[in-house]
Amino acid sequence: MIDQLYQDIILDHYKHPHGRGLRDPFQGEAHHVNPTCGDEITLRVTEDLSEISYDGMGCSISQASASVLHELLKGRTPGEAFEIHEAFLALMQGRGQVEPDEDVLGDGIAFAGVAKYPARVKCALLPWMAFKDAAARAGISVNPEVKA
Amino acid sequence: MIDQLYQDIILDHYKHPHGRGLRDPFQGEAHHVNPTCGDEITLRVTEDLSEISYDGMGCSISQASASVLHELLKGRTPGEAFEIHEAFLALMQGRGQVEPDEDVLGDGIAFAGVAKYPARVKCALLPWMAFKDAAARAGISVNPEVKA
Amino acid sequence: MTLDLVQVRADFPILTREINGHPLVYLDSANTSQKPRQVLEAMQDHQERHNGNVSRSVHTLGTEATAAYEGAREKIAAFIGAARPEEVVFTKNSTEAINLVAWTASDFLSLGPGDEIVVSEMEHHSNLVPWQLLCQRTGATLRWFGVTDEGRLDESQLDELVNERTKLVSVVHMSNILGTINDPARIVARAHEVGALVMLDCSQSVPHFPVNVADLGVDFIAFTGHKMLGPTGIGALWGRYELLERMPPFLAGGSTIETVTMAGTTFAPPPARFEGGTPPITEAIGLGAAVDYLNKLGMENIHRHEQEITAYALKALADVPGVTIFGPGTPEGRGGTVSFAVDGVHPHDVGQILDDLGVEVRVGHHCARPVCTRFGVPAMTRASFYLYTTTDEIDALARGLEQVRKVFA
Amino acid sequence: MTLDLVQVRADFPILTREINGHPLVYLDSANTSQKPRQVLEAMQDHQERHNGNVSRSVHTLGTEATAAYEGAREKIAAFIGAARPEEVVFTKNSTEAINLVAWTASDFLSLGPGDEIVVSEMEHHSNLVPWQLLCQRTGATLRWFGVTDEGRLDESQLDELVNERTKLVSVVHMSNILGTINDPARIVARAHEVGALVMLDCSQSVPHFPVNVADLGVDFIAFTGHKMLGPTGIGALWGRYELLERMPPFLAGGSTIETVTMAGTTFAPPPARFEGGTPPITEAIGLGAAVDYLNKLGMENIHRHEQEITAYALKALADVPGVTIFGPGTPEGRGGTVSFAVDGVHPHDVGQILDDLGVEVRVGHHCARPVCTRFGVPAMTRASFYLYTTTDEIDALARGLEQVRKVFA
Ligand SMILES: Cc1ncc(COP(=O)(O)O)c(C=O)c1O
Ligand SMILES: Cc1ncc(COP(=O)(O)O)c(C=O)c1O
Repeated sequence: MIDQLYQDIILDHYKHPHGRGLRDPFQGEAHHVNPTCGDEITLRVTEDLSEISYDGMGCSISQASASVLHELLKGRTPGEAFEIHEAFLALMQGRGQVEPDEDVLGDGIAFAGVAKYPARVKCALLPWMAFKDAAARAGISVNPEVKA
Repeated sequence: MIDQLYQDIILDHYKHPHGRGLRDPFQGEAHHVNPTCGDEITLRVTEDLSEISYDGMGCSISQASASVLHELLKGRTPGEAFEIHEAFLALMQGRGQVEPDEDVLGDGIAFAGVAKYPARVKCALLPWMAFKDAAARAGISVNPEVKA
Repeated sequence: MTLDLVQVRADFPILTREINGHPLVYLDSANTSQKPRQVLEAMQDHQERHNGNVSRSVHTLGTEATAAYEGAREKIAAFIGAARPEEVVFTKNSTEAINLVAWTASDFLSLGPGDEIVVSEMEHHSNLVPWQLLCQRTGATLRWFGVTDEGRLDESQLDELVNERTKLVSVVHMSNILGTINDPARIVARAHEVGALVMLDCSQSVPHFPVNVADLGVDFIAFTGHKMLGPTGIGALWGRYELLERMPPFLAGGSTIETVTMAGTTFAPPPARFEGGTPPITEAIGLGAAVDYLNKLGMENIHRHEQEITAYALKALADVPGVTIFGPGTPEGRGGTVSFAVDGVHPHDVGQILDDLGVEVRVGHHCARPVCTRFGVPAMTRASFYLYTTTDEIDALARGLEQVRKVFA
Repeated sequence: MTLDLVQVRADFPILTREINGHPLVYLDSANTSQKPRQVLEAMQDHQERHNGNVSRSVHTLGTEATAAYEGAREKIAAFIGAARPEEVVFTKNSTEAINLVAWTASDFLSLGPGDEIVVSEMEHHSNLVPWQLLCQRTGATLRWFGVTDEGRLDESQLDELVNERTKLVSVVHMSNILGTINDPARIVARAHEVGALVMLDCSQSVPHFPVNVADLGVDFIAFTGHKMLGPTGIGALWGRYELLERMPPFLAGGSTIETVTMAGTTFAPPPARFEGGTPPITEAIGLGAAVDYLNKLGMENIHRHEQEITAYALKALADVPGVTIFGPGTPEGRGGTVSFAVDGVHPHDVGQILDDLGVEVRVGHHCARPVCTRFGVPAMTRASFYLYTTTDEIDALARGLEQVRKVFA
C-alpha cells in the first residue's frame, strides 16, 4: 500500500521539483502553513497565470504536489486552471474512491494513493490551497462555487 | 443499621433540643456552614462557659449534636470541655471502631452509629467545630494541640 | 413508540446492584446518569485497540484515534442541530464550557462598567458564579430574572431587564432543581433586538428531550456528557461559528496554535483554538456512543416516557401526607426532576432513610442555593428520572417516604 | 530489580495488535502512553458498580464514588510526595493545570508592567503560550532561558534572567522533544532568593522517574494522566497549600463555593475551590489505579529500564547512516525520548514509512516549535519509550530507518 503513496512520479517530482523558487513580478502571493507538521509554502502567481512560482519546506507529498501544480497550471486560462484545481480536490477528498482522469491531471494522477491516507491529504492540498488564495489576490477566482 | 444512626436519644434531642436560642451576653461567637447540605449554626459562649447558646438549621444529626454539646459542655471548666471535645472528635473520626465512654460523653455515645456514615460525620461535627472557634474567640482554647 | 424498559434496563450493568440489601432505585440522574454497556464497550474498545493521541500523528493509531474523536464531534453536532461540527468545542464539563465564554467575554465583548449581564435566580451555580466573577473583573453589572411562586421564570420585567446595556443573557434551559423547562423564545427575541448574545445552559435539557440550536435561535449552549449516558470528563460548548471565530483562546497550549515563536503565537481556527492540550479523547468517543444510544431510542420517545413518569411521580408524591412539591405541579413545561419537602424532616434525613431502602435521591441545595433561599428552605430533597426509570421505582420512593414519616413521627 | 517485560507487556491489551500486517511497535509514549488492563478494569468496575456524583450526595453510590475519588487524590499526593492530599487539584490535563496558574496569576501575583515571567526555549507550547497570553493581558514581560547546542538548558545568564522583577519561573522538568532532564535546583534557589515562584512542568517526568515535590523545592507542578498509564481527561496541578489558598477560583461553579447568593459568593478552600462542576471522576480513579501499577513496578526500576533502552537506542540510531540525533547523545541527564533527523527525508515521510512497518513514532514540531527553530529544522522525528519498550522494538525502528533510506535513496 505504501508503494501507492510513494509512487515513482511523486518521488521524482520531490527530488527534481519543477519551477521551484520565488520569482518577480507577480500579482498575487499567499503563505500557507500546516500547523501539525510545520510544512510551509509561499506561492506567487501573475494575473494571467503565465508564471507560477513557489518556495517552502515540507514532506515529499507537499513538495511534489507543488511541482505538479506548477506543471499543470502554469500558462493555463483561469477556466482551465479552475477545472484542474477542482479535479485535484475531488481526487484528494475521494477517500480513494475517485478514478483520476490523466488527461486533466497529468502527473497529478499519482496522488490517487494519497487519498487513502487522511493525514496526508492536507500535505497534498497545501500548495493548491495557497494557489487558490494567491489567485484570488491576483483577481482570478478558481473557487468551485463560482462555476455554478 | 439505620437504627444505629437514628437512635432514640438522637431523635429525642432533635425534637426537644436543649438550650437552643441565642442569648446575651457572650464573649465568643462563631457561624459555621456545611456547604454540601446548607446546614448552618451560630454558637455563642461566655468566657467561663457558664453559658452556651446556639441557633441554626440543619438535619437531625447536627441539631441533636448541638443539643448534646450544650448539655455536655455548659458549665464545665475549659480543661473538662476540652477533654469531652476531644473524645467526641475521636468517636466521630473512628469509622465506627471507637468504643465511646458514657462517663465522658453522656448522651454523646448515641453518635457512635454516625461514625459509620462518612457523609454524616460532618453534620455531627458542625456544632463542635463552631464551639471550638467561638471558644477560641472568647479566649478559651480547646484545641487538642494545646494539651501537649 | 414506547420504550421497552426491560430491554433498556438490561443495558445498564449498575441497575442489577443492591444497596443496603435492597434493589438499587436510582433517582439521581439529574446529578449524574448511569451508563449503558454500549458506551462502556466503545470506550473499552478504543483503549484496548486504538489508543493514540489525536491531531498530532501520522501513524495508524493516531489516525484512528483522530477519526474516532472527530467522528464523535460530528455525531454530537448533528444531535443538537449544529450548522457544522466545528461549532462543537469539547470541554471537560458544562462548567468549563460556561467559564470559557465568561473568561473570554471581557475581551470579545469588550465588557466594562455600564455593561450588563443577565442571568436568573434559577441558575445552577455553574451558570451564576462565572458571571459574578466576570462582572467583578470588568466592572459590568449582573442582573437577574426572578422566579415565580410556581417556580417559573418571571419574564414580566423582560424589556427592562434586557436593555441596550445588556451584552449577554445566560439562562438555564431546564432547571436542575425545580424541573422547570424555560422557553427562551421571548428572551432571545428581546436580546437580539438590543444586540445582546444569549447563552443557554442545556445541561439538563440535551439529555432529556430534543434540542435543536437552530430552532432555539441562541448563540451558545453548554452541556455535559455524564448527565446523558456518557462518561465523566467530557462536555461541550456549542457556539455559532462566527462568534467562536471572534473569541480569543482560553485554555491555550498544544493544539490551539497555528504557529509559535518565543515572541508570540497565532491561533488555530475553532474548535482547535479552544481545545488546549490532549483532550478527553476516550470520553468524547464515549459521548459519541451515548448519542448513538439516545438516537436509537429516539429523543421524542425518551421525552414521552419521562413525561409519563413525571406525571405518575407528581401524583404519588402529592398522595404522601406532609410532602410539598417545589416548582410546577403538573408535567406541562417541566421535566422529570422533582424537588420536595417532607414536613418536619430535614432533607439530609429524608435522603439517609431512603438510601437505607436502596432509594438514591439527592439532598442539599443542588448547586442552586438562590432557589432554596427563594423558597425559604436551606435544602430540598430531589428525585430525578431518566429513560430507565420505572413506575415501580416511584412506588418505592413513595413507600420510602412513608418510612421517613414513621421514623420522625 | 529488572522489569519482567513479558509479564508487563501481557498487561497491555493493545500490544497484541497488528499494524499494516506487522506487530505493533509503539514508540510514541511521550505523546500518550498505553494503558494496562488494571487501569481499564478499575474504571470499568467503577462505572458498572459505583457510579455516582461526588461531594454532593449522602446516598451510597455517591459516598462510594466520593471515597474512590478522594482515595485517588491521596494516592497521587503520596506518589509525588505532597505534604497533604489537598495540595493536589484535579484538572483535565497538564494544559489546564498550567492555565489555572497563568489565569489566576494576574490576581494573586498582582502582575503588571515591569514584572517578569521566565520560561525557556525548551517548553512545550502548553507551558509557553499561557504565559505569553498572561504577559499580553497584564503588560508583564516574558523572558526565557536559551538552549545549548547539546540541547541543555542554558543557565549561564541565570542571575540576570531571574531578578528582582521576576514573579514566576516556569520550566519543563523533562523536555518532550529533546529528552533533556533539567535539574531545577539552581533555578529554584535563585528564584526564591528574589522572591519569585517556580512552576515545573512535570508532564514528562512524573511518568518516568521518581518525582518528589518536597525534594525539588518548587511551588507548583503540572502533570497529566494519559502519559502515565492513566486515561485521557485527567491531569493534576500540585501547589503548596499556602499558595493555593491565596489563589482565586478559576473554573468556578458547582463545588467551588462555600455559600452563594445572587449578590455574591464565597469560595471553598483548595482543592474544591478549583474543581468546578462535576470532575473527571472515573478518570481520577483510573489515574489512581495507574499510580498503583507504577508503584508496584517501582519508579526506580522503571527509570533504570528506560535508561537501558535509551542507551541501546542512542547507539542503534547512531549506527544508521544519515541519522542525526537532537539533544543529549548519551543517557546521562536525559530520558527515553529521542528526536532525530534522517538526511534528505522529511519527518513526515519517515513516520509514514515506519508506520507501514508497524513502527509508531511521532513526527512534526511536537508542540515545541521554538526547539525546531533553534535547531534549524521545520520538524523532527521522535521515538519515545516506556516501561513496556523492548530492545527488539528498537531494532525494528533501526530496520525501519534502513527502509526509509531505501525508498528515498
Ligand atoms: C512537556 C509537556 N508539557 C505539557 C504537555 C501537555 O500535556 P497535556 O496534553 O496532557 O495537556 C505535554 C504533552 O503533550 C508535554 O510533553
Ligand atoms: C443546570 C446545570 N447547569 C450546569 C451544571 C454543571 O454541569 P457539570 O457539573 O457537568 O459541569 C449542572 C449539573 O451539575 C446543571 O444541572
